[in-house]
Amino acid sequence: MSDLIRRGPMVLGLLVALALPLLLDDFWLQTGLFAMASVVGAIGLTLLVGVAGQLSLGHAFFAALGAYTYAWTVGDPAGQEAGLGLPPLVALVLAGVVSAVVGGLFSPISGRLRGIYLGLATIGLVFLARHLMVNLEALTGGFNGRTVEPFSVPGFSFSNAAPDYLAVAGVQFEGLHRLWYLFLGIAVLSAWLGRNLRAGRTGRALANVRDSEVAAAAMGVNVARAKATAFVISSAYAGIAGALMALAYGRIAPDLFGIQLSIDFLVMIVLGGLGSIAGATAGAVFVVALPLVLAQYSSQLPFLAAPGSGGLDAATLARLLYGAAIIAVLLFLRGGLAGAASRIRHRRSAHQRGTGGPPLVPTPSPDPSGATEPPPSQPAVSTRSEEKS
Amino acid sequence: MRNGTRTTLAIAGCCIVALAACSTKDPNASGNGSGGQSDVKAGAGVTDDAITVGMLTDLSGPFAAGAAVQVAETKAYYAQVNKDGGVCDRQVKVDVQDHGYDPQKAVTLYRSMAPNVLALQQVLGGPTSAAVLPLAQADHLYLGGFGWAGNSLKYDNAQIPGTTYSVEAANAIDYLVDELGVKKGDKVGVVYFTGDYGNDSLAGAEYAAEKRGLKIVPQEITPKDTDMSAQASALKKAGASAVILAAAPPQLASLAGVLASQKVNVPVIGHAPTFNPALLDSPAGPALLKNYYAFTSTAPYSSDEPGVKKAVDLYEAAAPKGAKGFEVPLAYAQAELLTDAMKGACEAGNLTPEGVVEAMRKTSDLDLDGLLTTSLDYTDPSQPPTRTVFVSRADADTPGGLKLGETFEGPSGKGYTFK
Amino acid sequence: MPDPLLTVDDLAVAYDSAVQALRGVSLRVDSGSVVAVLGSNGAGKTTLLRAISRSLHSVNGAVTGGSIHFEGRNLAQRDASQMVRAGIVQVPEGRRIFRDLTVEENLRVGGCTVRDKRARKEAYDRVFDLFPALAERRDARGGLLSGGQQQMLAMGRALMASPKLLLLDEPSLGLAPQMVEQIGDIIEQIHAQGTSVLLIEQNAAMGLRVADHAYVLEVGAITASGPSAELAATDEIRDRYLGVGSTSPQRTAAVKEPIDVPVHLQRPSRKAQQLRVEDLTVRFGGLTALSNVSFTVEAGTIHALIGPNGAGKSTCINVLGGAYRATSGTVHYGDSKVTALPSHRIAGLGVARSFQNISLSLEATVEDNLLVGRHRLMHAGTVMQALRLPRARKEERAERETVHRIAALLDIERLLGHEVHALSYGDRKRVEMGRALAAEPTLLLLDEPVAGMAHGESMAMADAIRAVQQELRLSILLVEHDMPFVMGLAERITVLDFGKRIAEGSPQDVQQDPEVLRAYLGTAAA
Amino acid sequence: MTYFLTQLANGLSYGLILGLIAVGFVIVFTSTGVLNFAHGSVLLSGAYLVASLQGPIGFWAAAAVGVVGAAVLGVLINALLVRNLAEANPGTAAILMLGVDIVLLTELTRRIGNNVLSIGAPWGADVVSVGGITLPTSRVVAAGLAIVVFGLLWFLFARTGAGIAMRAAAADSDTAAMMGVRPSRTGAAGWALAGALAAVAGIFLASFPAPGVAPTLALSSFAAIPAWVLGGFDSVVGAIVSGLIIGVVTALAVGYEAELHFLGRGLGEVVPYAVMILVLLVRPSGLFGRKEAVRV
Repeated sequence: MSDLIRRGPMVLGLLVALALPLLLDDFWLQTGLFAMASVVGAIGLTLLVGVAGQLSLGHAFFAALGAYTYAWTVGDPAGQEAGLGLPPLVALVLAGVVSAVVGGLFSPISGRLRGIYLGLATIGLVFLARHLMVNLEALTGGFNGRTVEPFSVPGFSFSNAAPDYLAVAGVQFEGLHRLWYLFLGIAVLSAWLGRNLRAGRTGRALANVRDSEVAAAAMGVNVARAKATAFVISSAYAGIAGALMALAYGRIAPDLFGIQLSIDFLVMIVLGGLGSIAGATAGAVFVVALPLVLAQYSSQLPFLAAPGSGGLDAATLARLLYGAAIIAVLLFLRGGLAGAASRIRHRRSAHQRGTGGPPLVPTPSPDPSGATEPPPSQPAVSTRSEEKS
Repeated sequence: MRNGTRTTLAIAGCCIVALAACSTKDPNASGNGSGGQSDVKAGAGVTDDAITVGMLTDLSGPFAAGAAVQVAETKAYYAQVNKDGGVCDRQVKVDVQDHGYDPQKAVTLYRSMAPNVLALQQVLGGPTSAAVLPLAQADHLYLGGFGWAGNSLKYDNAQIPGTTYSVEAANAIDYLVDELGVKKGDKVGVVYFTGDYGNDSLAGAEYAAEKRGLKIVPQEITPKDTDMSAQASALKKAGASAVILAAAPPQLASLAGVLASQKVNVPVIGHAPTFNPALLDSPAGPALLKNYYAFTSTAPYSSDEPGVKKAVDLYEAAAPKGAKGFEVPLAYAQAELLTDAMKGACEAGNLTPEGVVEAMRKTSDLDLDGLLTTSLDYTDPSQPPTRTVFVSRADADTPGGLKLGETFEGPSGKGYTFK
Repeated sequence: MPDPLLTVDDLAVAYDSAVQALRGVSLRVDSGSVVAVLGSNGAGKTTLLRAISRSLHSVNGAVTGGSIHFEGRNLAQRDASQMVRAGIVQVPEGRRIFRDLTVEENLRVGGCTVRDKRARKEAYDRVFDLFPALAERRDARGGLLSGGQQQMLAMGRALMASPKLLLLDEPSLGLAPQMVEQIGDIIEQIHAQGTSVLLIEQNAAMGLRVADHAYVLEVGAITASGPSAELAATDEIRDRYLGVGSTSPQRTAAVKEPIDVPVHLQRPSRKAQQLRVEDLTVRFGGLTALSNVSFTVEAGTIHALIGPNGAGKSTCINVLGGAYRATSGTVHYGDSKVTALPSHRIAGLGVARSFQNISLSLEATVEDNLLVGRHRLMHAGTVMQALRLPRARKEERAERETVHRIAALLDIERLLGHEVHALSYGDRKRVEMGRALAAEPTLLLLDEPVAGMAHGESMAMADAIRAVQQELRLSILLVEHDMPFVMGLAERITVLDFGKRIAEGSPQDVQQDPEVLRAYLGTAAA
Repeated sequence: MTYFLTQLANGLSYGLILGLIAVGFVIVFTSTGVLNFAHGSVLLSGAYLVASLQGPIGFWAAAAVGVVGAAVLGVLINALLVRNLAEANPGTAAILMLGVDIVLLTELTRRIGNNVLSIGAPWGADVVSVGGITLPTSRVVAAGLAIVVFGLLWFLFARTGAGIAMRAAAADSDTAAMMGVRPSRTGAAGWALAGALAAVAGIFLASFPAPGVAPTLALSSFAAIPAWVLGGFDSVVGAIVSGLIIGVVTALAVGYEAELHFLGRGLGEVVPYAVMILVLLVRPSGLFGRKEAVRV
């Protein structure tokens, strides 16, 4: 019974998501596509950052890899840019696989670095990606980017260009509607896989590595391999997300996969609550939809100035509100959106905490193997020079 | 576990119900939306008494200020048109949306606008217009105001206000050789933004340089590079006898200033987005006055031509304190172009998005009273409507900072071929 | 009767609003006295000091009841910096000097609340007078000092603020005997200069030597108190710190009590093997933590490693588990050379361990933490789990049942669904032990398994460990300070002091070894 | 050779300015554990204040107001927002700063518009020529001032009680608090210093050869991130040295772009990050970094 209550919102959400295309116009459908593509990427990142504790700002790199892999695989071999002309379904899978493989290749580096060092080192990947995207013109179309063939499975097309007609309950199902269901399917699958992984042997090992590498190793977890696994999984998610974004855009260019995308992904998972699949989903929808909704509706407010008049105009207000919303969530919601939701559910147990990371008790020592004896790196070998020059 | 099964069953049930409501027969396969009561066929964004055109622009991102000028001018233009009776007996409404230079927002907002507008007056920005152009083409929707990048010539629904950056740059090389005494074998620096704008300019310059026997020294930069010392030094070392700058005002100020400080006294050539009159008050001002040449498709703010006068008068009445720049004649020219296409569609009795595109592509001889260099021919989508450009010099006493010199078309500008 | 300088009334402290660390603690420090609080690891000594110095919040703790008065004023609502200004300064456990700052700069930080230039000058003079060694090295970086000098620096730093009450947290930790003596002398000197001292010690000998009055803190509550001389004379102290005395029955393995703890664990397929530690030396930079230590744990026996704090016990366990590298010497488990393997490969040999500072995943449930112990024995691959293939689900179900049996064995079954951060210290210790057992080891390394448990609890734990050991024929190597526990459980004991082995033998032998008595209770007690 | 020396001088002077920004990152990180993504907009705020006030009150007064204003802005961000986070950890703090950055940058973009505001510095577009090497006077002044500022920082951190207390709090805030150091004060001091340094850097980044104050100025803080990481997160010296390294490497990569063409165009953009990743591979905690940074 409690199981039903727990799953209730999820099932309800799913039913709503299934029914929405019958009601929404193209604006909302397109917003939904971007949101669902981001959901997939955010789940991958929360598995890496939230569960395995490896900060990455390189998610845009893997998304770009997936997007271009998809475009290249389905691309017309005779077209302007190189292409293989393979079926889109193959391309979608390949987008995940190629990103995963590259993520695996990067893992010797990611295994060496920790925390913010890893996060900022992965920024380098984004700039590297940009350099490659601009310079490998034959594959990427350079700065202009390349078009993305629409998705289709034999006998059914997901684009407006296809002639076959389909309507549900009187609503004509065009390209966006069809893509909606494709994206929804992939997003739900991603969430399901993510939950399974997090709850299973691998997820427990990753969380243990995050909390203490020493303890995890002592339990027989191969720490280097666990970290690599996390990177591979998250890269695969990013690759698929990239392919979905490519489909949602219809055309990809280097500018779409800049550092801003990486940062957006990070905002999504932190706002949602680190390590939570539902939180990542909520965060992705928040980050993608809020600016669009604000931009769409702020222009109807009466007190605003016309653009160009120098006063506060609607567009500026929308952006200010978006920034303020991020700040507000972090100031007032412990554990992000997921933390807030879980508190609402457990309101009766007053001491329920969010998903925030509490320090060790009673003494906060990062080294569990012995605080009363010196850890290995202590005396006389400080590598840091004094802070005076 | 049992519960999971039940959930699955429930979902499956819903799917079946949904499928039962499915139909694959198109009820209005032959009809085409609502026709007006008049003999003119009306499409998206058209009612009996109003036409809606869209502007998808950047009001909160890096180009917000210039975009706002264009919005103000465009609105003023249509207010005037409406006062004079409108287009096709309908009032023109402008739906302005802000994408903040974010392609994702641009695509989404495009989706919301496309079903409700007859045409898109503007989609501002390189990455944003690149994302929207293919979608608009698929929807057969007219699109203007995306700048002058050559790769827009791939789209038959896109109307370019003048020629391309590449032709401007090719003409600039011709001008350097023919008018400014640059000799065969000399080197010309091209400092350019990565992207559709800069790379298009570079392509034109490289083409012309090969034709005219010059050598190009390319220097790639990004909008966040505002210190051009290293580039200037490199150009000085290479011995460049002129520089083409396909970038923005900050880069122009820096480059011109550093070149002058290093006693490199060579012509600096820019496109419309390169220049901003405020630069003339900066430390780089004297250098600009001496060496800056603007090669643009639309006339500078100060032009005496009647079209430009009208644009400026309208703007100064609407925004007396607004910034003066190339955006004013540009926005006016774009509005004229679209209005002309809409009128053409009206006359053809097909006031639909497709009709507007068709009418635009039938335009073979349009003169905008000096807003653009020559009369315009849009019948061949793969070619720009003209290859002649305005050449202006920086001038401190002129409103908008640029004084019109002449119109120019050189052999390379004429011969430049688009890939 | 002198004025009370500090009074603590019925103090209760909890961490994370869940874990009760202190309850009903009352004590007083009179003006011009030295008071010692004795207790073992996890008893709540540091918590008590942090409550007094108002520095609990940085470790997520909070006072949940009772009051603290200093010079008659209630300390609630004050912050740490105000306490320094009011005259209470703490010398934190483990010295915590600023390693990258010079000696002089360290002292300057200590005196940062002193505005008056002349007062600061006087404080410098006083500190350099007390610690001439510091004056010699005033421009050396703190990190380059020896352990004893660092302790002096930590005390000197605190004295810079000229406190009325000095809080000392285990000043003898990890110091050589002469140095402990010297620190004791210095405390007496400080006292003589008019500063009251509240001293926290595990080293009862040291604590009782310098204090006028002492309290014994056990699992968050005061269990004994009195003038030092009286306390020192009671058997209770001897009992608690050496396991010698009348209150503890000799419950060695020889006494076969009927064991009522059911064991349903699968017996590991492999058998326990001999663990041989040969000439093990570990150095950290210039500091030698272990030097040429050798001992052997025979297959299927319980072996204990004891010694004062800082003797190198945890270092030894950490080398055996692969967390630290040996500088020289070897460790063999059966035929495998442990010192050549990475940690997770050592685990693969059937070696499991617990940690001194609990290292569980705090946000995960107890069940999930225990399941981590099964990691090595599970086979489901990443893809198989992601897709929830039948085999992965079946394995998961089976392992959850196993984990339930282990939890039942340690009496934590009711906690399985709780998240670890809501558990008490003792329960966390049990969970950690359970995680190690879940790995079905043939050799179990336990680092302070009963720290923070009350006497009765630790005896129950001893029973559980013994039951498991006999049923599964494990070898167990344990490090523990709770002497009754060790003496009742271990078959053989190795005693370390300052990184060297000073004694080895049966519990009875070790208890009577003069070297051991000296190490624990100081020269006087031997 | 002259060319090389010119580029080198260019790189060094630019590197010193990067150092000013990177030191700000270090100080904010060590004093409050925050990855300050809003550093760029604080820098822009300072420069904007200078540019908009130099007309009415003169450059030097405006510069003083700008530096103090940026410092105050930093202190306010810390006091009003960072210290009130629902859950204080480096991850949420970093994202909070992203939110702050969006708000500040949007408002500044609105105010500045498409103008390029002149900073109005007395050195204008002058240049200094020594032995064939030409360097803008502003850069020479910047280099000189940066060295003076670094000297003052050394004095602050090595000789004054407040500076030593800040170092102590950075190394171990818990123990420092036990010694009476107020974390709220060291945090505020850190943010104030970082803001002031950013404003100084902003003034020079907006001086000739750069055109003036434009919204893109905020992006210049991104260029200092590789320098910060390269030096190690918690080392002021590291930030200064790596600022120089990144400055020189970037200047050379751009200056010799023609010769390095086989590596692709736009090399100046990637080279700092490439250097950063290579160094991190060899030294995972940067050149001067001590401890590994906290995890999110």
